Amino acid sequence: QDKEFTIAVSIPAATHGWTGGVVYHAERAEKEIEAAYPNIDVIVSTAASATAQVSALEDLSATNNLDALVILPFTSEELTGPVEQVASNGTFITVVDRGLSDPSIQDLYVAGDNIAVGSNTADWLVDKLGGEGEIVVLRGIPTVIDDERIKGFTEVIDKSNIKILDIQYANWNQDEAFTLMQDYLAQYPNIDAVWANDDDMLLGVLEAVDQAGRADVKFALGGNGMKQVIEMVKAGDERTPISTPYPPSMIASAIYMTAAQFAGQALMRGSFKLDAPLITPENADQFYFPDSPF
Amino acid sequence: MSSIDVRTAPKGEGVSIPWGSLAPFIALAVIVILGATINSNFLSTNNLLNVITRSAFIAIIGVGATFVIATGGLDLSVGSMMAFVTGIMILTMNGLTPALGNWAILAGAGVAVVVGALCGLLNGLIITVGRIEPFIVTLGTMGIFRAFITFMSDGGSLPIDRSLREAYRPVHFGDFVGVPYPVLITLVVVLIGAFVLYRTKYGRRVTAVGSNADVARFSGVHVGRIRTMAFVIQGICVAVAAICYVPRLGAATPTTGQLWELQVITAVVIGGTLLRGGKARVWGTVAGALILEIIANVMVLTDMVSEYLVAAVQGSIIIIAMLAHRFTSAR
Amino acid sequence: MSSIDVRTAPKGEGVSIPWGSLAPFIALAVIVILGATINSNFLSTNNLLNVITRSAFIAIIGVGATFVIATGGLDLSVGSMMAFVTGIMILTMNGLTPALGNWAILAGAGVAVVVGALCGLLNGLIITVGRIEPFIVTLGTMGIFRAFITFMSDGGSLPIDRSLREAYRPVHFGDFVGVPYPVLITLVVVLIGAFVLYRTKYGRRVTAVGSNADVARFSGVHVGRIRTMAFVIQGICVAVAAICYVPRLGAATPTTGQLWELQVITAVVIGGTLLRGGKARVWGTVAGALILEIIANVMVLTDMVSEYLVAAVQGSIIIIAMLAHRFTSAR
Amino acid sequence: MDKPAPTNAEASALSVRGLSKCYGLIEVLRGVTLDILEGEVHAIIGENGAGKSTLMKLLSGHTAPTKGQLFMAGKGIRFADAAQAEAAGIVLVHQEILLAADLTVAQNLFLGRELTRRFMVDDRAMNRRTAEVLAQVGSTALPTDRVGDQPLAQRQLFQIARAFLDDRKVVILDEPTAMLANDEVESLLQIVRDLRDRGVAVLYISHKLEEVEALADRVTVLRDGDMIGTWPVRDLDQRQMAEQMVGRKLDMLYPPKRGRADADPILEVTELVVDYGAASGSLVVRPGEVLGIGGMIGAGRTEFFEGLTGLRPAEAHRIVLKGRTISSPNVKRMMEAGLVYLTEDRKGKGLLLNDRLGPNLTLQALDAVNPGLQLDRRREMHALDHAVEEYDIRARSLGMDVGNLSGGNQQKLLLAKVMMTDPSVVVIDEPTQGVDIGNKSQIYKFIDDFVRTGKACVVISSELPELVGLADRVLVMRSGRFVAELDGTDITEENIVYAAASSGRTKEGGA
Ligand SMILES: Nc1ncnc2c1ncn2[C@@H]1O[C@H](COP(=O)(O)OP(=O)(O)OP(=O)(O)O)[C@@H](O)[C@H]1O
Ligand SMILES: Nc1ncnc2c1ncn2[C@@H]1O[C@H](COP(=O)(O)OP(=O)(O)OP(=O)(O)O)[C@@H](O)[C@H]1O
Ligand SMILES: [Mg+2]
Ligand SMILES: [Mg+2]
Repeated sequence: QDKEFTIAVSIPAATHGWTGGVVYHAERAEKEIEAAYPNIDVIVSTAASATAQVSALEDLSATNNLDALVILPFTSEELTGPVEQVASNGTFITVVDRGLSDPSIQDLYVAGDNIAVGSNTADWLVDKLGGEGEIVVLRGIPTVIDDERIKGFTEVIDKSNIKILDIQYANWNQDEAFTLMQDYLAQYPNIDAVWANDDDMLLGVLEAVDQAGRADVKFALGGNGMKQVIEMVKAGDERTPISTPYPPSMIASAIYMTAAQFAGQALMRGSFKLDAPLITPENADQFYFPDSPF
Repeated sequence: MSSIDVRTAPKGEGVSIPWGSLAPFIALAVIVILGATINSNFLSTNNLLNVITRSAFIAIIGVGATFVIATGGLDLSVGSMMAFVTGIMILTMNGLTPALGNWAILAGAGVAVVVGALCGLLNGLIITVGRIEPFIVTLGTMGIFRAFITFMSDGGSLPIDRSLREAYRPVHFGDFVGVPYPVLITLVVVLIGAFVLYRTKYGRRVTAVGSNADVARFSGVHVGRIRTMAFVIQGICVAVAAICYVPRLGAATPTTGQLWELQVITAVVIGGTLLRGGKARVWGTVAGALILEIIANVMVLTDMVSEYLVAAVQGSIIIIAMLAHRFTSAR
Repeated sequence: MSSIDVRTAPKGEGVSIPWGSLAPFIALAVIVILGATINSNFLSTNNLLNVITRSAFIAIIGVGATFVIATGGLDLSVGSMMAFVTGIMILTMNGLTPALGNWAILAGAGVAVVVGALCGLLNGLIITVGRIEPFIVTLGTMGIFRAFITFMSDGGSLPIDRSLREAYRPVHFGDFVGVPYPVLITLVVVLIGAFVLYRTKYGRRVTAVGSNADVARFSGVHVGRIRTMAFVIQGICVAVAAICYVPRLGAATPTTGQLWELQVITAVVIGGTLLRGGKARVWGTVAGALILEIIANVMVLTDMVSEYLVAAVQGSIIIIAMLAHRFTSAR
Repeated sequence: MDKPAPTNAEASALSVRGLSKCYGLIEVLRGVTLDILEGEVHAIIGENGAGKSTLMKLLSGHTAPTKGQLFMAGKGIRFADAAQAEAAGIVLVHQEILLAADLTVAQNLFLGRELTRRFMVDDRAMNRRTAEVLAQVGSTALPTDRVGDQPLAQRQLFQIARAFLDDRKVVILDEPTAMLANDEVESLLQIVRDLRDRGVAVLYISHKLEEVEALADRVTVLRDGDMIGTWPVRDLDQRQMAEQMVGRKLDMLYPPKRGRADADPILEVTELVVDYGAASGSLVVRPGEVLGIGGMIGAGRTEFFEGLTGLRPAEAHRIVLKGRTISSPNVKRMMEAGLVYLTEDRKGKGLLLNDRLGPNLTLQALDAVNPGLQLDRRREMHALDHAVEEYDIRARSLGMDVGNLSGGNQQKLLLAKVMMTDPSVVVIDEPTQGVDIGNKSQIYKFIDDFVRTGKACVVISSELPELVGLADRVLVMRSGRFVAELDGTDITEENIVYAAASSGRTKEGGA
């Protein structure tokens, strides 16, 4: 095994909790793999926007002989062409989370299911509220991920008698979620439940609800399986009894699976879709990583 | 220069009403009235208290920004600096809790003020000693502070020790005879700021430097020192805002304080301080901060605009407010 | 002012080397050399072409920004404007494809230029007619344009018709005797920009207005018109950048062009244009854009710093570059 | 002498009927009626704040009149802005320097009417033409020099050159010689005479009455916004002009000299090098004397003394001030030791034009006026009242912006400001630029009183009579070096000019 292999990992920069988790897991995987296989070099590169990610791809492929690329694309359309470009040099392509517009480019696909994150939460909520009530929703930043979660959620809710009072952006930001929730509470005298489509925002929401001392808010749910929220689930919190996993560690899994190609192990191809089962007090332990920043 | 004076200052004899400096308060009143008409919940005590408390951060940082802008400077790093200071403060508190118990909060606050002042000093020294545009320097330090907080929090969140939360919570959520503490703290900061700006020699020199740095220099004013000091004051204000902010969410994250710099500068300019320096309106800054926060609040309370267009409406309102401002004060 | 001038211009006899205006190019050379030492791949043709092609966008928008800044203005809306123009252009192209086929690209490009010019006109008119700080106005329109693109793309993404992709691709990925088209377009834009700034009456007046608006007014220069025109030029440059940009990513999203305004202003200032106006360095702006892009490139190529700290290193390098700049040109 | 010249609206280049101007409620010009004839030099004189500059701004479209009408060639006209007036052939050379500092001389001169060739600005032609007019007005600058790098006096010449660039019908010069030294004044006067001979009407404002006497055909006197009258110049001598201006009899212009001072020096400067050698020299100043500094523009006088007071990079072998040795000059340190410098650039470096009188007055002496950290409003008001009285500063209201004061009153405020620091040695650069004759004698008297208390004053002046009339001793500077010291009866205009201009030892061709 004298041959050297280079695996490039292109991910979004740590701009909020979840992407922070992605960076964390990617860097950890890099260290572990490089320690385990001295002949494999992993290069992790973050980008703050789709444009920057395309630039990073160009840089990585122009200056390295890439054997594999693991990419968590910012958006589908914008990254499809550039990834295709990389693939045309014979590079093994692993796509994580967001699919490309043209799935034939990828060799391996590891993804969470954003629609399921929305719809599973909605199903649970419809069930618990008995099919009626009034709820408010906080969404992230205008991207496809956010779109899909909201879509999955609203499609289910629309089939019930539950009324969505309001949906506004809070930019996946705790602080803005806090502010937005304060305003929701001021405007709507009765709110049965809140859904923030990300646990980072949920923390802000909880703070606002606590401050207002509003007992009408029976459920406040998030998503993504953030450490602090899973702790609440484990502790059997009444208001936040569940979460949905969308583990940033999927990047690490993808890197391991890709590295396996070069470590002489079984060839892995195809799609691996992570489910978004509800995290409940019973199964919470398996989603809990105390060392992770997320 | 002189031609502008001619147009903007046709002062009469005796006491004329300073429309120019009243404008932000008039704008504030108009927006409050509009808010009340659009949504009846707007004037509820609860909502008003929320909004005023929320505007505390921008107002406090804005007081510092008023100093910086009055000297002709600009600080784009305040948002990141605030996150950075918050991070350091939380690390300190968490580290000291075992030894000091609740006193760790005080220690942390002290450290925050020192770190804030040092961050401001860094900005100020690079700008004055290196003679580089404040825009570029603080854009650079903005990236630096932001990177540090991301690093400290590992890209995730940096929560404050659970045991401190209860003791610290009142600093944000508590009140004194009905007035929330952040509002009281803002008041104190603004009063001190106004005193320093309008009643001390330093304040006099601040506006002199911003008005014409050469004249100030020829009058024996240490221009560099005054400018640097303004950045230090800005840093201290950021630290005070951070101290009020931590108990609100109990954590620092890489998104803490993001884009606050733009809000702060907007508040200061809406308040009547000139971006090119030489004029400082501390109370106007407070009005500006309130205006921004109320606009955002009313946007959420009314259900009229698509969530996609909220930013457009906010942007328009700010421009319209400034236009109204201009045309009323140009009378 | 003059005290600084005296210090920076102790001219000797005969032809002195204009260190001040060479500084950005020297900085560029230093950074290229550093890049080459850090990573041997840096100097590969492929990588260099990529980097240069990429810097085209900031450079093209930067040419417009040089005009605006030289008149003493500032445009924070360029990033959002670029997204907005991209959105309109894609909608137009997609709409016209059934009727026009590949000619829809040309039609879309034409519409983009018109829309860009109108966006610039809007900024310029509000600023000059309303006499409001450019900072505030363009901050407002930044929100407005951003909201529009979010609205147009329904918060998701707005891709260009697949059938146009192939025909349009070369505008970004093609080359002419080895020189990528975006680089050629940049060259054309910069040449036109330099010609207008340095060789026409209008350009002369641009710097005059930025240097002293009153003097310009007394000399019969229509200050408002010159300023507004600068914003229109900025808008057109944004449109040209958008035309080159669309084939690169094939879609407009609400995050397209985010924070480009800061990069553009940084490039302009690094290039030697004064933020207070009165001086314009178009070629310097190009050097500035290259410097920024190369720093980012080198950061990707080297694996030395933690991903969290990339922003800090970039910020530091920019500040250090400006400092070096200052101290070499202060000799 | 009491019969105003007959007015003749037909032959006049520009006529004014009942012109008034109000700023807010204050009328600064009341019903001025005037005819300016083709081919005459028409002087306008009046005290500081009489409204001369305001009148000129009305004539040249810089501001609009509140009441009244302008006529050119018998037709009523109205200018929307200065550019329109220029298009009609009326150009104003401002009292203040109005040039874009970042542009070159040629770019400034041609701003707004650039020459073009095939859509391109024709820099070659503009530079050539600029070089011609610069030579004409006696400026040594190059067309490609950046204006911001040039000394004030040069900038004044550029402004004048700008007015002479094209053919004009009416040229208005508002105190063009306030900053100029003899040679330049001479060439300027010659140009004005040439213009007159070509049929141009010249309006000439000056506080230097000997210039008025030597140059003007007719003279109009303004007092406090009212027009007093117009006379042929031969009907009035300088004294009568001055009396018409102030409306009362005048005292002696210069106080009697104090004689030679022998006391130990109050200030001793040894081998001061400013700006890495641009100006250098040694000097001593004795208590009780007025030391005059002569030289042509650009001789480096301003530079030397700015260096001495720490306003420019400078190094000295030794500076001893009142027995205290000062190693490296620094504004604050010098000020505390008792040496202050009053700038010639009143607008750029002297006063905050957008601020009120009080803050301007106390800016330099903040520490003295306010012993604590806090501002002492009462003492500030007190100081202002005192200064207004002592320096006879005429402000319409104490709350007005300094930028709206007339030029002469600004100068007096600046003097008051510098004196607030209670200096022992004061360096005054061009002490009376823009100051009317009545105020001039006040300032001279003030300087005299000041040095008689055992303090000393250094006066840098380009106005030779001022040096001769005021100084006990004169140092002459040329190319950044002191080249002559004159004493007692040797202080004559001729000797100063000779020392300032001659490059060798021969004394032929004296001015
Ligand atoms: N923009 C303004 N606003 C208010 N008052 C003004 C303004 N401009 C001038 N004045 C006042 O008008 C009066 C006349 O000023 P003006 O400048 O015409 O005097 P002047 O005769 O030129 O004096 P000087 O010889 O000192 O230059 C002064 O009292 C001045 O304070
Ligand atoms: N092109 C230039 N660039 C930089 N500095 C210049 C230039 N031209 C002149 N100077 C500076 O100005 C100085 C002379 O101006 P200064 O004001 O000191 O002379 P002055 O004797 O006071 O004359 P005045 O006050 O009558 O103008 C020169 O010694 C020089 O240093
Ligand atoms: Mg005047
Ligand atoms: Mg001088």
